[in-house]
Amino acid sequence: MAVAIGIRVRYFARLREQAGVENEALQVTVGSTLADVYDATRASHPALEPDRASVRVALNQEFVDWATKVSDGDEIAFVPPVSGGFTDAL
Amino acid sequence: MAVAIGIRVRYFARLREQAGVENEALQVTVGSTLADVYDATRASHPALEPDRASVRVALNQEFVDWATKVSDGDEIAFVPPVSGGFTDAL
Amino acid sequence: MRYDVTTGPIDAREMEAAVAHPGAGAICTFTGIVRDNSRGQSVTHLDYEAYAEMAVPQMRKIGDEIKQRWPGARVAMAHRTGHLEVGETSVVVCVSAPHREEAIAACKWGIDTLKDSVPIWKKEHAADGSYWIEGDAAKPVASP
Amino acid sequence: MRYDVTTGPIDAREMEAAVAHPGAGAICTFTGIVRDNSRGQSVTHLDYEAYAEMAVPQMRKIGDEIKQRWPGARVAMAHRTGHLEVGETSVVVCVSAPHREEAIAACKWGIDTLKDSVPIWKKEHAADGSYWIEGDAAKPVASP
Repeated sequence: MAVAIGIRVRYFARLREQAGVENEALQVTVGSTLADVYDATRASHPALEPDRASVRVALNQEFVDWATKVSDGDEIAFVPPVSGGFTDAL
Repeated sequence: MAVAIGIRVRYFARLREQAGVENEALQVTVGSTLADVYDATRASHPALEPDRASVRVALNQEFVDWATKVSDGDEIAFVPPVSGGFTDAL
Repeated sequence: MRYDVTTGPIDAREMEAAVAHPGAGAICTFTGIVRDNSRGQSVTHLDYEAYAEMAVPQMRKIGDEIKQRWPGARVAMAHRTGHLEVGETSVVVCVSAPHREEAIAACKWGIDTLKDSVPIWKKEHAADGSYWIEGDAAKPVASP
Repeated sequence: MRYDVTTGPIDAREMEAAVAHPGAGAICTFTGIVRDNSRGQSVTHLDYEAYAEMAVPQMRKIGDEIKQRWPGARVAMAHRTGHLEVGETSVVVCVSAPHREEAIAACKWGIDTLKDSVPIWKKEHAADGSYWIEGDAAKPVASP
């Protein structure tokens, strides 16, 4: 049986405008990755950027990769590239 | 017949302290080079830096080389290296 | 060390005072200013938006990394958000160090890394419309 | 463009205002400060001496060269002379440019070239005596 966990999703800049909301509470199944969460948000916000490769994701204020699994109470942020691009300098 | 010309010599920083004067008027013979002038000042100021290679010379506020000849009314400055050394950047 | 994301004006002098100390022989201060043109178009104003809860810790990471790479360096960084007019300061990175080479290199690395990794976005309002500036891309704003 | 050799305090803010203009997206300001130590010795104070009639034109040459190398750059330079205490500003080089890479590179080149070619000398008063600093050499002052 898939158990639901609660997360909060935030959108910034161009993605915020596309989503039409700044943040929202979501229920996802245990074992969901950030990629799964993004796909779910695209279903409810069709204007959201279709090319996930051009989106960065932060989990609890740290940039992570899309395969990372979410936990109950996590804060997830979907963000576009910053003005300098985005590097792995840090 | 060697004709005398009048020049003004200025000393800065360590060389000023060694010369014991800030500046002085000198008479030198026509055709004198800056090297000749430095040798003459060393004769009258024995404490002056003996190694001319470690001294820079400016003629009328421009750095020049020691073979340059002086003219009547010239301002000559003998200066030590600056804090960054001295390069030919300019 | 001071790291700020603020809607008010940035005081670079206060930041320089914060990094100054008797062992610092050099301070390098980079100031980013809203320019009147971009992409060949005249710019009227900008809006900056930050993920502030993340931006400040990212700035702190950059500062910590600078102190690792350039021992003795002290760092202050500030970025303004909201509406900015041409001529207003958007970002300041200020580094003190014992010697000038270190202060300049660390300041340059600091502003480059801030631009690349701190979640703050720029919306440019120009003669040809409004755009989000994302790396080399300018993406039109759907509903400005 | 402003080039000063002065016995009074240097106002870096006024210099930044002098180079700012609506096309300048970046200002890089280098500030040199009297450090409390040098050559492993504690420093009490410094004296700077300039050949001012030559130093100001040399600064102007550096500024002109910067404008050649980095089109659109604007430059201000000031060096203080006389007695300076630890913590006081001895030199400021301030460059504005359309973009940050240019402003930082030009500022770095400006301070490096100033230190190498502008006739201003530093006498360091330290725990172990007084020295003229000439490149890598510290030459004891005969009669301090």
